[in-house]
Amino acid sequence: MHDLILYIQSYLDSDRTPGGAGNLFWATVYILLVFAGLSVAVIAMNWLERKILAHMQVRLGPMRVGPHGLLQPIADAIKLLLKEDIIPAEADAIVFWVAPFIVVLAAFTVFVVVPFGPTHAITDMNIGILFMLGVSSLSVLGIVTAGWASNSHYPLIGALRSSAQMVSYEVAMGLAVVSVILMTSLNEQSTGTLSMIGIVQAQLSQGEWFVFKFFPLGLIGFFIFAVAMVAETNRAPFDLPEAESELTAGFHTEYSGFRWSLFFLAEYSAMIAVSSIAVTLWLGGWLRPFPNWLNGSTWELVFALFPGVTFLLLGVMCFYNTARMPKHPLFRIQTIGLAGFGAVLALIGLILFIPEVRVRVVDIYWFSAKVAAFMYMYIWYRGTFPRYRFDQLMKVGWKILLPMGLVLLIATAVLAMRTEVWVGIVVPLWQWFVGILHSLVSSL
Amino acid sequence: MSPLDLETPDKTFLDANELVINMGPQHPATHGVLRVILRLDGEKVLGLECVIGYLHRGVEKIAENRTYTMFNPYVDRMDYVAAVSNGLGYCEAVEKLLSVEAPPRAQYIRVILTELNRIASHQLWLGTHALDIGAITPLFYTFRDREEILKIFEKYCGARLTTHAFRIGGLQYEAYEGFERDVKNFLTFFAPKIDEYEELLTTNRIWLERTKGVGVISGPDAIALGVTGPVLRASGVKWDLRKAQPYANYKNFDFEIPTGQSGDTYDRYLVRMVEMRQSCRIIEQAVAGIPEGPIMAKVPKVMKPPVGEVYHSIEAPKGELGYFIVSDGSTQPYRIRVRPPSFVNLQALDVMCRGQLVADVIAVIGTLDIVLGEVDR
Amino acid sequence: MNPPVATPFFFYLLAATMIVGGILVITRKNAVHSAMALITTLLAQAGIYLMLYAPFVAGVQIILYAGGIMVLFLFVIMLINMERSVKERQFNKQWLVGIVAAAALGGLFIAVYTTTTKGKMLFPEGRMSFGEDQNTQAIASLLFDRHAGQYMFAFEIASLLLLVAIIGAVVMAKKRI
Amino acid sequence: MLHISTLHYLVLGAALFLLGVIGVLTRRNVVIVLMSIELILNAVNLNLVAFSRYWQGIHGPGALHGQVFAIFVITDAAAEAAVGLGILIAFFRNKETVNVDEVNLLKW
Repeated sequence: MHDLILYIQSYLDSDRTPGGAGNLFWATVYILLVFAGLSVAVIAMNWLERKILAHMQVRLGPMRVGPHGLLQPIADAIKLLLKEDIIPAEADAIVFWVAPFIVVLAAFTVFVVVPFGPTHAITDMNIGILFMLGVSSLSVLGIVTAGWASNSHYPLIGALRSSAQMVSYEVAMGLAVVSVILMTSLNEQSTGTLSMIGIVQAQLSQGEWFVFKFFPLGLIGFFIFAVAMVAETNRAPFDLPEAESELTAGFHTEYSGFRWSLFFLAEYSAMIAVSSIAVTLWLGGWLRPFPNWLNGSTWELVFALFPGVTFLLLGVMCFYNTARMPKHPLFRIQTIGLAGFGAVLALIGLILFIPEVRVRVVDIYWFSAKVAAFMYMYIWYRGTFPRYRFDQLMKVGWKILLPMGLVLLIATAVLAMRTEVWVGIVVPLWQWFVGILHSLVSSL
Repeated sequence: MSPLDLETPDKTFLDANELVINMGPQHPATHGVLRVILRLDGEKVLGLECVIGYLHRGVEKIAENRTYTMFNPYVDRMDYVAAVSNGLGYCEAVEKLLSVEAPPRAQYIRVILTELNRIASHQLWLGTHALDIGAITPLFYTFRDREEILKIFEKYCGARLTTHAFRIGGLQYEAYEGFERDVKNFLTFFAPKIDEYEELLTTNRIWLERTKGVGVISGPDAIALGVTGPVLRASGVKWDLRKAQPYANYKNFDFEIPTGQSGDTYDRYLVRMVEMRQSCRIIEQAVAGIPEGPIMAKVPKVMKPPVGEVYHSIEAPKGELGYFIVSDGSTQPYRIRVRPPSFVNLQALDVMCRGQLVADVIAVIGTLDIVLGEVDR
Repeated sequence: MNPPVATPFFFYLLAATMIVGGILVITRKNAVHSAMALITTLLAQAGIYLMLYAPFVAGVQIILYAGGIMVLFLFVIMLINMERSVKERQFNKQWLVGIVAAAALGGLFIAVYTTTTKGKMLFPEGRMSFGEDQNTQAIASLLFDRHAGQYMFAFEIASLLLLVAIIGAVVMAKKRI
Repeated sequence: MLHISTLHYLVLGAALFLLGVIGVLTRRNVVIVLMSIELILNAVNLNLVAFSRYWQGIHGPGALHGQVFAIFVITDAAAEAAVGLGILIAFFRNKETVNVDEVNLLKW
């Protein structure tokens, strides 16, 4: 027993990822953990999307299944699993059967290299970011084959639209990513890296997140990626493949039950995957905010307390809403359930205050918090924007994002090659410009 | 316009045949049971044909077997989102035939209710139109605010949708206690809400790209096709029956007729938004000036209009709503013919959609603001 | 330095996937099925590249072959109507000759690979394992480095080739330019 | 056999190459012929990478010429696929068939 604890301890304190250490057992454990975490995240995301969207639209969203509809995603999952799995008579059965699995596999496999912390990744590949982009682009195959195998007009159009969209936005996405890879090469050996962990460590050693690097170049790159990733995951306002008012449900019109839920699962985990790329590349991955401004051991402690505080606050929110529940006997079970849920959350919060736990989860916490911010943005976009038309979507991709990406890439390359240009010319010019702007504003 | 030739499709890109797609009658974006046969080259619309009649109930034929009073509730079922306007048109047409006029107090209450109904109809249009273009949030905002209007209707006559609010010769019900206060409250409540809608859409880049230059119809074309209402006005033709041929007591009120220039979907959107504000203005003036007095003119219990025919049209939210009534002197009309605005406006769909993309067809159907109950009658 | 992970097992697994996929590619009636089989083969081959400590090539294989070229294939298959060709004869008249020729080629391969010169195998195994840590950087310096980059010119020519291919493909496929 | 030598990879490459050759020589469907060509190119790539590994054993870890060549071959394959499929579409447009046997006109 003691040996077992020591064994676990040795891996918790290891400074390498299980894949890097070549340990199959721990790699498997990590894979299962990531898979479980991802499934929970998708379920939570399902509930959150409905609730947040509902509150944006002056309605309540799910309220019936469980307190505040907390069990709604589970009820939906059960419903979908129990539904009849229909394969249309004219469909190509094998391809129809395989297509959802391709999409799910592509969406889940990318998490092999996502760095939740310096050691909290399944493995650290030398080609991390290339692998992520490549594997996530494989989901196009699943979508195309799903649309084709359905043997019906609307899914086929939806699939062609979807794949055209994903292929074209991948280009802009790639350019933005390459500009970051150039930024990683600003060290003594001037060797960049494609490794996801390496990219975050480059931000750590350079002392700034790449979104602020060569301001505003990093920000532009981030912007390009942030637009392209929404298009890449087929979400509003680029949700043409699923444009309900035009194509009913796009490429998965003919799918039902379990197979349909696989597409759903893949869509959400793809959203999380591209958000993790954005977080890793521009927002410093697992690094906490304000490392330069709020430094020192006191601030370290304050920021390390964040995970616990977050969960405690969630628990308090649950308790507050327990108090607000109707006092009718019919609501008793729900009230108790909500209180219990709050107690669990608060307990998790308390556990996260223990120093041994704290130091090991704080990386994961910051990473997840940044990804969660992106998830909120996705929902927000959906509540705000109308949908682009297909030709406009292509125009945005090819005529705006792509040229922007090319210019950005060249500018970043020049600055990365000749750092003295940046320090000697651009920074003073920028300061001069800001000074003039400042004096203009103050004179008004 | 020649009918679509579906037998010999042309060769198009990659020598693929033209795609003939059946949109509807069960389609989320056709606002009911409209069926549109689209002839596509890829995503480009080469032509389309509307197939209507899925909601045909023979309203005009029914009229021939009902007395004038009995037919009144039927007109509410045509444009069911603007039932009050339908009733106003019918009542005024019969009044014209009978040569009676509703008393002033009735006229004022009629105008208030009709204009409230115009706002409600435009709200429904805005919500569904935005939903078709992919913005889901405005739908809920407009429905929240439309609810306030429906509450006033419910308080006034007990019904929310098919109100049957007016009677031939005036009104059946006196305005309830606090009617004026409710309407005033609504006006103060609603003014900032229009800004809220506009904030979401008017300057939204994607909204502009989706609506500007989409479904353009020129003024002469619109006139040639008989298009009326906001669709006509957005093409730059300043034609509103409330001003052009004032009915009820619209000449007493001060309001403006908004017009657009380009006749595209965006202009139609703007025109309708301004119309909502102008309706608020009319209601404000009307509420301030409701006179005291009777609400019903002297109308015989058994109506036997003199032999003759009459055409009366009003400016319904969707355009010119006309009733052509032929009387043979009996208690039942010999023939009633309704000129529904949606039906005539729907003709313009083909002209507006040619050369556009499939997604624009959705936007154009939305911007025409058709109600299939009225198209099919 | 990564210890090799179950190398023979994974090699045979991936090799079997590749061979089965390859056989399916050339035997399926439906081109989409062939394409799916080819994708499987390509992905398995990316795995083989990883076993050969060539992660960058593996990444390029996934992103370009499986994610790019095969999507192009699927697109074209969907654009052109294949229903007729599925019902037709799948192999041409000289299939026997083709197989004989291929068998002859195979014989040549066997002859070469079994050749031993002075008792040694043709390709003696180096039996060294190198880390993949610097693989991408090493390829980059071969391609771009000012001093060691001997393939810089070839790289530029390749980009020109791609440009020509883009223009060519557009000219071919588009009816009206 | 516990150790996987260069020869293993070469044999695998040869098998793939043969499959590709059989596909090119026997199939009628142009799309599948093009896919068989991809198989051939992949077999070549496999050999190149395997040789690169072998070469590294002799000349040290920096000798990645085989892998660089593999990348060039992949680039070439992309160009070939684009042009090949373009020709295929042009051919299909004129003859309404995808059979190689029927590519029997010099001009249309």
